[in-house]
Amino acid sequence: MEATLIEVQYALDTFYFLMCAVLVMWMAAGFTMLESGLVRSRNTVEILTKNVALYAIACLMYMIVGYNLMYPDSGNGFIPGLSFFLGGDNTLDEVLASAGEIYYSNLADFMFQVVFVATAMSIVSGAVAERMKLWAFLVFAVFMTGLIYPIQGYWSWGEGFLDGLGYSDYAGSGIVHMAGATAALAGVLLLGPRKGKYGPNGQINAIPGSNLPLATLGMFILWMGWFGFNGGSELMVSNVESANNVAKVFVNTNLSAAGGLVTALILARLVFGKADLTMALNGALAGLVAITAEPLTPAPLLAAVIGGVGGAIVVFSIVGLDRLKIDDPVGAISVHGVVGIWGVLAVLLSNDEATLLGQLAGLAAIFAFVFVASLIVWAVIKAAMGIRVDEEDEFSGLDMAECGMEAYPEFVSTRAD
Amino acid sequence: MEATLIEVQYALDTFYFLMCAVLVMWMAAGFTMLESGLVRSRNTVEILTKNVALYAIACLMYMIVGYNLMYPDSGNGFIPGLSFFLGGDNTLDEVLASAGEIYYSNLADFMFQVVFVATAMSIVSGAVAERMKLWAFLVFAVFMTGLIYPIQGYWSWGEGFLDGLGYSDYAGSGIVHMAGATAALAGVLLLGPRKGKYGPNGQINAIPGSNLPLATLGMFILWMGWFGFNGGSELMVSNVESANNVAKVFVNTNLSAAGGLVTALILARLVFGKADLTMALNGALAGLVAITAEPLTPAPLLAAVIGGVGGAIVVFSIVGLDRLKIDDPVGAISVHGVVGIWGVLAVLLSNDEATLLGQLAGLAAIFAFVFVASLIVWAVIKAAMGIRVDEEDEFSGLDMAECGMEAYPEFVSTRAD
Amino acid sequence: MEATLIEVQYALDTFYFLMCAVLVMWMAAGFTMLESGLVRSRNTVEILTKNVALYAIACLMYMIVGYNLMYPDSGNGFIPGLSFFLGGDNTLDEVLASAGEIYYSNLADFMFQVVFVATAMSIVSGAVAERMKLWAFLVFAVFMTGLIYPIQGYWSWGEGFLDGLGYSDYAGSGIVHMAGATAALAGVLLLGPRKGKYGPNGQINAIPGSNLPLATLGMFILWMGWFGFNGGSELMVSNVESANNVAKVFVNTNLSAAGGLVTALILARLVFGKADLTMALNGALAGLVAITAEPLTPAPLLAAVIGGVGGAIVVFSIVGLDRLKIDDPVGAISVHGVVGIWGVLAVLLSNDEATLLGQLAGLAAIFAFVFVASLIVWAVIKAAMGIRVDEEDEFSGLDMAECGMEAYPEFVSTRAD
Amino acid sequence: MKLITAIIKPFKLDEVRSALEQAGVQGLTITEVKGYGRQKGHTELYRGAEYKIDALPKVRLEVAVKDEELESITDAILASARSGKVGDGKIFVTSLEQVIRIRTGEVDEAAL
Amino acid sequence: MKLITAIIKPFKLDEVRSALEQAGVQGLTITEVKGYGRQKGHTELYRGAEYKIDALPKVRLEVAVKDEELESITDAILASARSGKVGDGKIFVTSLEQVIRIRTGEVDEAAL
Amino acid sequence: MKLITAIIKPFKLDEVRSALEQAGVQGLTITEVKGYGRQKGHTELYRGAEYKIDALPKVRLEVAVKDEELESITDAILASARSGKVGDGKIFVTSLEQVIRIRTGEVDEAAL
Ligand SMILES: Nc1ncnc2c1ncn2[C@@H]1O[C@H](COP(=O)(O)OP(=O)(O)O)[C@@H](O)[C@H]1O
Ligand SMILES: Nc1ncnc2c1ncn2[C@@H]1O[C@H](COP(=O)(O)OP(=O)(O)O)[C@@H](O)[C@H]1O
Ligand SMILES: Nc1ncnc2c1ncn2[C@@H]1O[C@H](COP(=O)(O)OP(=O)(O)O)[C@@H](O)[C@H]1O
Repeated sequence: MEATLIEVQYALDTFYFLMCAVLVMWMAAGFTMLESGLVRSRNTVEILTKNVALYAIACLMYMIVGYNLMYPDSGNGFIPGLSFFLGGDNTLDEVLASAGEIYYSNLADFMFQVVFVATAMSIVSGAVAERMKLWAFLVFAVFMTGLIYPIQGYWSWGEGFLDGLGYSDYAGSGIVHMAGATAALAGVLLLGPRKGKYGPNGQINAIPGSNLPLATLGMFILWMGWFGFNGGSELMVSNVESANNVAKVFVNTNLSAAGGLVTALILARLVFGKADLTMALNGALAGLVAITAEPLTPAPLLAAVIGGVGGAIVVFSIVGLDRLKIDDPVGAISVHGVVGIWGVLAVLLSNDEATLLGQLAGLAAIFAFVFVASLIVWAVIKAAMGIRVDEEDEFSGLDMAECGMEAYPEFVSTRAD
Repeated sequence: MEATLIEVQYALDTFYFLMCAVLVMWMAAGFTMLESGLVRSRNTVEILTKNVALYAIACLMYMIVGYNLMYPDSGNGFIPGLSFFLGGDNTLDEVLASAGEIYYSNLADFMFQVVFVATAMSIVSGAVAERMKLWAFLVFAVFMTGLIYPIQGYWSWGEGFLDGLGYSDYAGSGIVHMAGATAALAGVLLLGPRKGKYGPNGQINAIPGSNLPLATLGMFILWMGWFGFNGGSELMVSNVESANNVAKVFVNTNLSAAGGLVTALILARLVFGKADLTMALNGALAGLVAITAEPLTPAPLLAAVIGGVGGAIVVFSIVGLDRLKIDDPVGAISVHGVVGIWGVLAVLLSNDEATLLGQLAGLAAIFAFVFVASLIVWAVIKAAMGIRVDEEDEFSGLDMAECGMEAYPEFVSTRAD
Repeated sequence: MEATLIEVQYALDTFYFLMCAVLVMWMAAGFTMLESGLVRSRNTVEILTKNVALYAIACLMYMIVGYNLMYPDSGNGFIPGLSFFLGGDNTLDEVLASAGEIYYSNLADFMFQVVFVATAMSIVSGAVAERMKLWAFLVFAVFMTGLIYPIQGYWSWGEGFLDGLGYSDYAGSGIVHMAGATAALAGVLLLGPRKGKYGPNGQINAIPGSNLPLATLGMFILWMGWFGFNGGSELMVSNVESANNVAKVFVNTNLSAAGGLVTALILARLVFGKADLTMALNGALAGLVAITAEPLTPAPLLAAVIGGVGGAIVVFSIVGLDRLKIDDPVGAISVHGVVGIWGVLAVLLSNDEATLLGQLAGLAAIFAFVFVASLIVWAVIKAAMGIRVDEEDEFSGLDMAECGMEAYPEFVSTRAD
Repeated sequence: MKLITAIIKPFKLDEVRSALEQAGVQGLTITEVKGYGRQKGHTELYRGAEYKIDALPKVRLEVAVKDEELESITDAILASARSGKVGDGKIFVTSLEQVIRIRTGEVDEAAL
Repeated sequence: MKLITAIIKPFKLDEVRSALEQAGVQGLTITEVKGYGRQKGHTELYRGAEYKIDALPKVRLEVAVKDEELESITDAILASARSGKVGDGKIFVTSLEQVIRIRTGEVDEAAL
Repeated sequence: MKLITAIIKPFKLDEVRSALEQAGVQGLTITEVKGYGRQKGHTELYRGAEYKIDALPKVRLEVAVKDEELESITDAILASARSGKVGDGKIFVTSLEQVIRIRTGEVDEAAL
């Protein structure tokens, strides 16, 4: 009977893991809707294609090599050992003999991890929207999801050197979000801004998103999926302590997003004079990113504050990056990168085990590696096939050029800009 | 080992609670999509902003004070004791010592409850759409989610006087839905109808919704989320009886919605001559509201009938409110208010423990309090900052006036109405 | 205490079933979004109406008679016994006495099964889009969900003769998907192609879908829901073996979809010269259908390959059906029918217990019965009330003719085609 | 015959249509257009960046009329389309050489 | 030169275009418009409330032609745009003083 | 007075507008149209089936001008709208008999 109880625990934790994985998988739809709502209609099919394809590529590449790189059998802390494909699952005997060490299915773990990779990659697609070649992006996705993300993930979560340095990042403000934003930044720097975004005399021109209900839906999907993202990162639910922890993570995740949204909305109202919906959406996402590095230890009120700070940061960061002529159509670098850094540092507010040094080491190592590795990959792709569509295609839209179809063929008007 | 078993039960119930909470949270997206599909495109950004902000405000206010008001440590049955912020969670020892009394995480309970508040508030936003000032609405949201909703909620679910009177309302046809609709009604009465909705000679002009696929998506999201709304209200799943109950609640919720949809669709076809999709959507929601007060005791067939009656009511109620010049762009008062009353009364059809008196007492108390309290708050806001946008802004759309952007900047045509 | 443990297992399996049911229910929204994105805007309200109504009808009919037909108390293997409405649930005593035989709630089983019926029916609605009369379709839905689907379902899953012949179809590539596609095919053959789809000299004219973000959202919803569809079909999660199995099913389902998407995208690029988003979406769905008959036994890599083959098949099938002038606006017959056959045969690649003969017998029996029965029902409906809208309504759109409203009244332009 | 082309504010369309009907006009064609003129657009901020909405939505009306009706009809438009605020629009009159009703082949005044 | 402006039913556009091509027309410009006329709209119910759809979708064609081609081209339009039902539309002809091809600066008939 | 109707490529609109402003034009009306002409559309595949996108998006500009300004303004359009590639569009000039400013009732040149 004790064996049966262990089995039930194993089953509950596995099931919990799978439900969380479904929620995180759903975030792929969230990014897709968010991004397709924030770009112009003439580039919508392309960004849809990019998003569905990157999710699929992430799943395949992580199965082929990424997962094994991130959680390797061997490795020196910096460079993981290489192996391919997924192994078998735990046998009943192994589970019973493990004295609680083995408490969920390996494949459930893979399922949960694989949707994280896709998340990191989704971040990139928004930042390079409306001007990057589709296939160049997809080639980058192969390297990002198969190599770059897993290697730096190994450092923290695969018992690599950052884990040793005490870098603390519960669900990946740095490992997932800042990593994705860093790869995006490298791409954007090589790619340049969209035509017409920055005027000759330093003007910053607005390029309004074409479908704000879709963008809002995307935000809600992401918020919903984030319960799986953070909640699943507790990795266990089957006893009182872990169940309480998961509940706390849910509550804090929710409140941090709420704090971020309200702060960004009010701030935008004060600074810009109007209630900027897109800033509110980014504020909520900023709240989610901010709490991701430590959704467990803060009191709920502190969680709301951490999110609120994230929401404030994102408003200024979006405006600031524009000043630097770093063109990021959906604000991905601000939301996931700049706020991701804040999230990693905010761990220090409530988690006594984290150290400033550890957090800074983590940020530095992840940023440096992902930035350099991405830059190299982007540069090689640029040399080999080009990363930017030609001017005319950018003007008439990537949809026709890359996909041969329009997103809304019946009701998109010609635009003069 | 017995302790472990208790822990597993606690974990299962907590996890179940959290999954249901995620589903209810998702309803916020459902309301958002439903409402943004049923308003004109020129008011779409504003309603999106309202919806995302009210959800965030509801979460913050309920954390700050609402939850404690609704489930207070003290109180006289009418007025709950006041306290702030959330307490700690159950310790393992408490759980083990409680002999099954404590069987889920407090924070999971908060998480589940907080999404209910947001639901109640979402109902309001649809009814006042297309003419109310954004910030006036958000100020009301603060009071509704922090005070009005929690106080009346305390009466029934926090062991207040309605609980004592035997008022029976499983998941809140009255406590959540009618309460929300009542606050909406008070607002609509002060606000007046949209310009052009009612003609000088008593004509009732149609103002078609701008995006029916979004409205339909919203309905599906709400239907999906309702499984959490009703299913989670059993509060337990970890033994045979409660598991069976949850399953029954799922089945009945689903069938009631189906009954409502089919009835409203056929009725609209008979009365109006065409298959009115928006009535079918409202019919499904009516079915969901109708079964919410008692999704457990009816046989499945009866559940379908209860929903069907709800679907019929909603068609007549929408037409009837229009005759009374009560302008409710999305039908929220009919769906949640009028059908909410039906739902509370329908408890009597299958639940022997409910009494007509108890049900009427509940309806009267909730309606009276929420109506008066809301009217006061709306009136104060009206006096202080105004609740209605000026004529020109209403004509050209709230989106530009309040948010400075358009929902579909590239393809909305000028409209002559 | 042993009893308590049995109760917890029962509760966990029931809860798992219900969560999977919610995911499958969500697929109804997925089909709705997919189809409404792939038709022209003038037929969008009608397809929305069809989809919401068919889901409701499926739920009601399956409750009234379908479930009892599919899992009858009596029957000769071909014709099930007839009975109505749902029975009671398992008592605690029955559960405890069953020695593990009874391990989940009957109503949870109904809930899970009922959403499958709706899936089968959803497949039909896409194929007959843009020209079939709304009410004729809904009448067909009554027969399909109340009789045709349950009877053939009984053969395999209700311990009928196909079960005896060793037909192996884990979650219903044949029983659900091919069955739905077969009913669709019968309808399409009687209905004929849309006006203007095929030119006089054999041209095949493209009729672009009006809203590709919605179609993409639909695909993501379906992908998400499919975890419930396949994952729930294990029917149990509460021990190590079944938990591992569910995890494997999740992983394989995900990878097969990924394989299908990438293959279809690359193939479309090679064959058509552009990255056809709609083919990528169909490819993902093809991957999902392909793995549905056996998501458990393949290794993950094989699952990706099975999906990839599905993705390749769907591209050629869509083009091929067009050559045969079988007009299927959303590709439902290809995705669910042609790839459904592949899925049933692909079982042989990894499941040693399946036999070619058994698989072929299943395909033949299901196809023959569903095709003939559907053809008869369609023909009777055609004779009684007509199945096709008249030319003028088809030209000006079914929305006005059937529903009296437009999907996007403010921004749909007149189209000259 | 004359072709009257009027640019008006969208929200005046219903009034203008009634006025035209009363003036005996049996048919007209409208187009959604954007206008630049003395009425200036407005500047908004989107994510902190400025954008000018300077082309304002207008409705363009085309009415073919008999010569003798010209004045009464332009008067009807003037009276009904005027709000008195800048941006009310213009009326343009050009000469129409020929009108044909497609359905019947009738020409000129009979075709109006 | 003449400017032919034709209002036709949208679903006739393809036919009219072919007819014009056959008649030697090398270029034309189309606009989506709404028309009021003898062909009446219809009334629908939305959530129980009435709304009239009275402006019907039409397509407006502009073709600049040489004087001598005028008749053959209006004939081509007449033949191809006619369905015989009310609402088929009108053809308006005005005089064109000058045409310039922007690309080359060619003027008048050379610019057509 | 003259009515200049120009069909131009959409992406040239901003340039043309500036040029017109510089040439002293105070108002203009634009319409989104589609054009057929020497510039051919392109054929795409959608789900393996062909579709021709042959009507190309263009912008139609209407400017009413004084007779003496005609040339300077058409020149301004010519200079600013030209990309040199096929499809740059046309300028059509017709005679304008009357102009009325709705707001004030001013007529003709005063109304421009
Ligand atoms: N010269 C012109 N040519 C063509 N259209 C014009 C001209 N001037 C004005 N319009 C149209 O008339 C509209 C109103 O003109 P505007 O100058 O803003 O106000 P008002 O007519 O009250 O002086 C403009 O938006 C434009 O569409
Ligand atoms: N006097 C007019 N001026 C401008 N457009 C007109 C006029 N009369 C009719 N039209 C246009 O022609 C279309 C068809 O006219 P209608 O009277 O309905 O039918 P028919 O041309 O067959 O008599 C109308 O919808 C409108 O767009
Ligand atoms: N005869 C015509 N009548 C009306 N519009 C025309 C005519 N010819 C050309 N156009 C318009 O001018 C646009 C450009 O013409 P096109 O022949 O493609 O190039 P170009 O003007 O450079 O020779 C067309 O798309 C169409 O809108």
